[in-house]
Amino acid sequence: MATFKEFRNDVKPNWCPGCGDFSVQAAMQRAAANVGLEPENLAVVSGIGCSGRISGYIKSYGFHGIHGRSLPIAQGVKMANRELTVIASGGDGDGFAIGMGHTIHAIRRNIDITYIVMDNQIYGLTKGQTSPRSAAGFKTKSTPEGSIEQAVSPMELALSAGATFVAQSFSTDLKDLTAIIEAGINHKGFSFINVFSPCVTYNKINTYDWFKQNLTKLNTIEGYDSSNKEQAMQTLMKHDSLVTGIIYQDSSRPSYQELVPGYAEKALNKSDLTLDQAHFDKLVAEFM
Amino acid sequence: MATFKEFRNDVKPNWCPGCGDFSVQAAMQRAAANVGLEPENLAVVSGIGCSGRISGYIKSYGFHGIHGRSLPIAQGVKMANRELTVIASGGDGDGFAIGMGHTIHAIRRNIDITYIVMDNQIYGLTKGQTSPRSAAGFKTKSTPEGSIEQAVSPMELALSAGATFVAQSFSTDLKDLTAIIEAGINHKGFSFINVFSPCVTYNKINTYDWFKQNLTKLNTIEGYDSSNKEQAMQTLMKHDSLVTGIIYQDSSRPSYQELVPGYAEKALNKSDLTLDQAHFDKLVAEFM
Amino acid sequence: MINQLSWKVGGQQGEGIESTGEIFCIALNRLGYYLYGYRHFSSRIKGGHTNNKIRVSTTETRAISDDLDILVAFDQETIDVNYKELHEGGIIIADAKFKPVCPEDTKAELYIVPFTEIAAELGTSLMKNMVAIGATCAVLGMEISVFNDVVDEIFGRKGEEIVKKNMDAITAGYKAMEVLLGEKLGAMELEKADGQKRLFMIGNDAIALGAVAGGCRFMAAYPITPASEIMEYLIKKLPQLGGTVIQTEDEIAAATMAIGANYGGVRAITASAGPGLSLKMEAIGLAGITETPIVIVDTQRGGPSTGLPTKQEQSDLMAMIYGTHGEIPKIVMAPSTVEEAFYDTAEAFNLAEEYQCPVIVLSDLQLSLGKQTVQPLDYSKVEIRRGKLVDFDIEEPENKSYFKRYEVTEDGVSPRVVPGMKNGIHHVTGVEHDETGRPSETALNRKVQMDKRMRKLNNLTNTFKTPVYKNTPHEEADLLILGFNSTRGTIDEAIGRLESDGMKVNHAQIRLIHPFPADEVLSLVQAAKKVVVIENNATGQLANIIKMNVGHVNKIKSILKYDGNPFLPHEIHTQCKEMFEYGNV
Amino acid sequence: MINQLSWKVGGQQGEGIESTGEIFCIALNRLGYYLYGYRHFSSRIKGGHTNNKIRVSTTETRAISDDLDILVAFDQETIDVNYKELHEGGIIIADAKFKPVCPEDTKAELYIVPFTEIAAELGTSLMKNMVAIGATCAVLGMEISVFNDVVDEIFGRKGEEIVKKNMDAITAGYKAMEVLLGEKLGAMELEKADGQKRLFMIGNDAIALGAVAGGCRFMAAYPITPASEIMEYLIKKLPQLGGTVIQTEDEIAAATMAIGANYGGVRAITASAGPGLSLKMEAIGLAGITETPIVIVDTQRGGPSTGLPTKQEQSDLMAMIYGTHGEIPKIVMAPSTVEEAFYDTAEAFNLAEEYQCPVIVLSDLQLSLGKQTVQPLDYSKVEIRRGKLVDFDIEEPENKSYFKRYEVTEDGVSPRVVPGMKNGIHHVTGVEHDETGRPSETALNRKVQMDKRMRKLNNLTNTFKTPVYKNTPHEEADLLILGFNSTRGTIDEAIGRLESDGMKVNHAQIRLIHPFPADEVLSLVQAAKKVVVIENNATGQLANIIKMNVGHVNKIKSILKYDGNPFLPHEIHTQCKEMFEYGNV
Ligand SMILES: Cc1ncc(C[n+]2csc(CCOP(=O)(O)OP(=O)(O)O)c2C)c(N)n1
Ligand SMILES: Cc1ncc(C[n+]2csc(CCOP(=O)(O)OP(=O)(O)O)c2C)c(N)n1
Ligand code: SF4
Ligand code: SF4
Ligand SMILES: [Mg+2]
Ligand SMILES: [Mg+2]
Repeated sequence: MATFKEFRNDVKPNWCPGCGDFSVQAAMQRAAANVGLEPENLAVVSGIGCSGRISGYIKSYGFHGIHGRSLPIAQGVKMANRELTVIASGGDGDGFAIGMGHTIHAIRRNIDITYIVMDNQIYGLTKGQTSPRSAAGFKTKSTPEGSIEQAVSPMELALSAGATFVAQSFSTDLKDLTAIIEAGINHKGFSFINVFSPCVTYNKINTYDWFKQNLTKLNTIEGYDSSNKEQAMQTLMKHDSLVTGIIYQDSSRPSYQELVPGYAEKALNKSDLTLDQAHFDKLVAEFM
Repeated sequence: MATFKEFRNDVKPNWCPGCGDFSVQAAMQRAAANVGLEPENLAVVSGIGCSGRISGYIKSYGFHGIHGRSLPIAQGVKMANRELTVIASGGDGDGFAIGMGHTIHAIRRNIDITYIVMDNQIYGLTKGQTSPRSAAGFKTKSTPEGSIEQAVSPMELALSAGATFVAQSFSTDLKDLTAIIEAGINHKGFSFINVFSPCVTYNKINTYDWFKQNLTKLNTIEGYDSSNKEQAMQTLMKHDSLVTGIIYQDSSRPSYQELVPGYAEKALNKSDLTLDQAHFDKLVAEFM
Repeated sequence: MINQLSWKVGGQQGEGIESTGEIFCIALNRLGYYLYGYRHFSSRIKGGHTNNKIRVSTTETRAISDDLDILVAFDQETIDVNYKELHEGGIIIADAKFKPVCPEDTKAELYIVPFTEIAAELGTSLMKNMVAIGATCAVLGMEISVFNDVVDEIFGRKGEEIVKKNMDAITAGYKAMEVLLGEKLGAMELEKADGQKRLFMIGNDAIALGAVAGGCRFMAAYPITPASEIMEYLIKKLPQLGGTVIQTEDEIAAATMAIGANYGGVRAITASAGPGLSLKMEAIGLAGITETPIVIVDTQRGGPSTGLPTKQEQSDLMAMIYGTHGEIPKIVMAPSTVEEAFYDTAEAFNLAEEYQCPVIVLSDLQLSLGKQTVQPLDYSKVEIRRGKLVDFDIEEPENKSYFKRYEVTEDGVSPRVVPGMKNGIHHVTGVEHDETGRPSETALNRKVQMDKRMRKLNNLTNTFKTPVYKNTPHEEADLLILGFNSTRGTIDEAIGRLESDGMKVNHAQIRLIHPFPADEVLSLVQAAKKVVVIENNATGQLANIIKMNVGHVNKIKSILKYDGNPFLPHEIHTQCKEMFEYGNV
Repeated sequence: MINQLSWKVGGQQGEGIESTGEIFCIALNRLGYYLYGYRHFSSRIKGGHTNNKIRVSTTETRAISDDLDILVAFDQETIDVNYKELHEGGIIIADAKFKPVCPEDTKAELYIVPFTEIAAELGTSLMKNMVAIGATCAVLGMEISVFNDVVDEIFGRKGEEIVKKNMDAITAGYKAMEVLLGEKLGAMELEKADGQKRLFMIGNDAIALGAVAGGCRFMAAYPITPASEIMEYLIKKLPQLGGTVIQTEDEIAAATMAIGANYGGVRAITASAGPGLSLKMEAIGLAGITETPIVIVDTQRGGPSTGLPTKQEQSDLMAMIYGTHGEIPKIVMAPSTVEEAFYDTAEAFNLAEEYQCPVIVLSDLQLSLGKQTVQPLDYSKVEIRRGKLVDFDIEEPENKSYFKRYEVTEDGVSPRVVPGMKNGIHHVTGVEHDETGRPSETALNRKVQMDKRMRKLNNLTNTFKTPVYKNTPHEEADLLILGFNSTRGTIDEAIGRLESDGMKVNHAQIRLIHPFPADEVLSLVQAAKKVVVIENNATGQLANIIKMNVGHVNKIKSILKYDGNPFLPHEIHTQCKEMFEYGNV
């Protein structure tokens, strides 16, 4: 069994010192080790953004795709080989602006992959424009007088889209974050984890301190039951989604792969590419 | 003031006899007249699908765009001329599959237009494939053994996305539907109206009868308060979103146009295209 | 006795026009006739004129006929729209129900048969199309028993009673027409066919079957006319092989999911038409730079934008070659027959893996939807070649470094491992990268990797099986006709007539569009006095590609058609002749 | 005294390298020097080597210099990466802090100045770039007072104290260097410049300003390198004119929203780079068939896919011409200077409205981001022409029918009304349609509408102001060099050297890429013995366009560079010469 160090490669991340994404990377490496993965059985697919670089910083198979499309790529990888553990990841712009449609559909499709968003409420790589997670009033390069749109709540949207695993965490809470990623990987179905991961360069509002002051841990809320969807939704609304922990999990719903008619029980990429002549003849006969 | 007949043109819709979209068209025409519009001050923008043809069947300015993009086009039209009434419309595939990202973002942007979806739980124009609104288990051309994905709930998603006006109706309820469209047009901000509009050709499950049996009118629910978001969400969850009426309305939030810094108070398309030489000189001086 | 026949059935969409043609064709195909169908239909579900024109012949024909022998009309519009195609001696068989009238200048004779009434009497008016088939049989002097099996297969599930009723309807149609025809019974008797078993299918069937035969086990796609049949076929068949199809939320998801699956080691496909392909452009570039195999089908239809979604066009050529930003190695194939559509699609998967790049299989609406007789498909001709896919154990790399997935090699192709393989770990990115896939911006690396990728296809025009289909009997030709995709049969037929007129005509159909087989085409161009390129588009896209590659800018002329309909043989024939007569080739 | 100088400052990204260059440049620009800057940077926020290379000259130059006179180094990497560019007699000024060492083969002399220490002593180490500017001044023998105004403008807001400290830092840098230089003080003294007021800006500034001047009042866009500055400028300026910018959820929304706004009657723009353009392809087709004006900027960068997002390339040419499915009228312009970027963008809005079609303004990274001295922009040269936009009362149409928005006219352009106008109601659709915009599939209508659309541009190559920028002094040239976008200045400079070598060289820069000015280019090609096309791409895209349009396939050669960097004058010079010497042009 691999240790978390075996998920390290020799690349020095090009993130700014202090960027929240460092901890997300560390948590992913730890979680991968903790759930007993070997590096070659993990595929990390990422989008474009500062955050998107993460697939190059973890020793595993890594696919750094195009902006907003980490989820369809990741789903394709999983369908090709259900034996792999597949993690999709990227930024809030990647997942909630250009990739919003895919995010909602990946959630409802419920293929057994884990999606980790590094949510810094800003576009980092393009140097500080507003993101769908930027709060109304937030001043950025593209909203010099403050954003006039409302921020989306990924957690509420995910619940509404029929998610079976929805969690939120904060990048400095390495232990919590690691545990949540483990739970996400172990979840049978689509697991969606939004991580507050501060951008120290362009976001001077939603800082580490800001989060420390504003986040509520779900395990401090008495009687919180993560299998109760209505409670989950109410709690999100009440706390303006500023909670961390597993917000909702439905362990009963089968994952997509389990439902696909005729789907190979082993990795599809190992199946035979040829047909019996008889099988071919049967197919052809339908056209006679 | 124009009567609803003045919103008729001489084109015979090419919908199948009995298609739910006929009533949606009639309701739009009536609502337009009831709110006191003149045909030239209404622009109907539509997507691609059987439903998408609607912009050609109403006597008003009409823009039949590309699949899934009615909302961005409509928002552009409104920004060009805030004096116009703009209605975007299309099918459930158009708005919730390929157009999902735009739908969520149009909702949160809150530009003052009305979006009417003709939701028949199927792809009509391409001859009966599953749509994001098809229920799990629903057999279609593309899911011969039944869909294995969960249907999305547009209403829940809209609430989660921060909608200020969310309503649902049924295409045979011409009076109700007309009233809701009127309310939507009168709402200051983005109004989202999902209309159950049966496809008599390809959807043999969600028929007129099925809806009659399964829909609950919100005005029959005692104490329902459409300004209460939490109650709205709970009611949707409880009724599996099968309710009609105005689900939620927030009349207090200003629309996008009201918030845009410096935005022309009259139609932007009437503003002068030239600059004072002095203005130009000032702009240029910044580069010296 | 005649050796070919052109038959058309028309009516309102949703009335069963398609199935009328279908039953008629299946039966004749089994007798050994060659059939070639063309469907006229609109982008709506019910209503609007539709028709199905079928060429029946004792020899292979792959062209819509210029004119018409028999028109079966279920409504007046069918007569009004189509009567001009009928020649002297032609026959219109119309349903009495709509009180048919023929325009004054109709050359054909009108026979009025109470299709609906007869059918209703026998049980249900739905069987009116059976009555029409019976009536057709009377004109052909064909025994109605030829329909026994087909009717049995189609209606068997519903019980013997229904089978019988349908056969009764055919009989009744025959009888009614027999009376009307009098001595003209069997006026259009067809020569006996060879009785060979051939297939009857559309190009999309062949593409889908080719995918199955080519080892494709996953598809991600979004519905669109005229590509949906490919998806619908694979939805039915892939589960038998452990595979599946995902109908995605849009075409961008379809393309990127297919890229993910191919990266994952499964042969995966996506298919769409123009609008979908425009949306896939960014994904195609990603496949190009990450050297991920992917097979993408584009069934061209009338453009631009939504355009003419149910009409024939060949106007995506340039967009398929050039339509992603930046520069990637890419293969664009254009089968020109249904058989080629089968073999080419299967081969596309080999090329995609061998060259580790996107392969676009270009089709057009007439090839994709024209139902026709097809020669037996030989599965033994289908190979599976996976190129440099690593299927052996990999040694542990030194210093635990990454696998050189993008190793610089002479042929530009690098060893490819898929996730899950021990010691094969590497990085994949759409950013320029070094040999292990790590992002790199240095000028040196950039040039090396770009050159590596681009040289992969240097030799393809030489190794590709048949980059150009040639029918070039003349060493020195008066005229060389060039085309691609479905125009092949029509050009063939036109050439027959031009040769009868005394012209020496060579014919080449470009099957490998990109990289372009310039040398081969150049020598054909040089061996002809005049050159004309036949295309269903408005700007002469193939002609432009040829000019760019082989020069002879002034020698190369175009015959274009972009009104939504396929070429007819006489159009090519006359236009070529005119060019010669007025010396303006 | 020298009349030009090449100066470079380098260090880690996020360290203020850009602002060092900026302050230096603004001051020199105000003295009347011509500046031409090139930024080397990576796709990351902090860290990684970056540098700013600036050419200073008393005469207009628009090319990066081959070599370097002064290198200011904030870290060792800057020396290691750049020292080879320095010639004998060059100077390196390095911060003492990192203990700079020069490689053995360094030709320049190293001067070590404690930038950081001096700055820290004066208050904050952030001012180290000011110290470096001061040190540079010493080499140039330039009075530091030339920085007074600039420093005042930049730091004025922060109070006099800060202004003073920064000036002190410059002074201290000057002093420290003065000591080190000894008698070499002012070794690189620049000739006095003309003192003319010119602009100092990047191409993206000019594009954005051109949009404002051209009447643009709305933009919908999504951030991307190297296009974002256009959006960011308009975000600041449009509100002054009642207009606004919407940052959309993606590029598809950006393009379609801009289409909506243009349809609504506002001049609207969208801008992006390769990946965004690939996503906009479907929208471009929609604008084409609906005849909606729209201006789209593509600031080309290294492709394919994410490629080299901060590097120079010119590889989107083909995709911009051909990258939507089907066929539409479309205009592609390629300004080759910052001034042209301004005028062309303004003009693009006129063309978009006059021809009612998409207009793509092609730029490239070097043109878009290279900061440089620009001749005064003359607003009086900017026209507003709205083509057939109906601005008068429309009579009530007969039978209350629809307005003929797509009326078939001789020039192919139809009257255009915008929503809100009485009696102008019509339908707009991406489906083929009749004169009132109603969907129509008939063959006749299709052809008529397609021809109408396509003929709109028939005459454009004749009416377009300067389709080809020409510097063609020779009636018969030994060599014709062709290029587009930012290569103009570099080609100019190379030609100067070729002419000195005794060659007769003509130069043409294609400004109207599509429709292609074939006649004009043909005559240039014919008037040259040899022809070479210079492009920053790997496949010779412009060369292919030229071949397709004017033939001469074998005469037209390419010089290509696709390693992420712009051409340097000596590269073009030597490669052209080599071609001649080895006779392989
Ligand atoms: C299609 C496309 N559009 C735009 C871009 C430019 N771009 C790169 S990253 C990015 C957004 C970055 O924001 P986010 O996803 O939040 O990631 P972060 O950098 O904050 O981690 C954008 C717009 C691109 N690469 N591709
Ligand atoms: C980009 C693109 N992809 C696919 C299509 C094909 N297409 C046309 S309509 C449609 C979906 C129709 O379903 P829906 O939106 O629910 O409308 P309905 O016909 O049911 O009213 C599709 C997939 C298209 N026109 N454009
Ligand atoms: S810009 Fe922000 S998100 Fe990007 S690396 Fe720096 S701190 Fe992280
Ligand atoms: S197919 Fe369905 S949605 Fe389309 S027109 Fe017919 S009934 Fe209506
Ligand atoms: Mg972000
Ligand atoms: Mg639908």
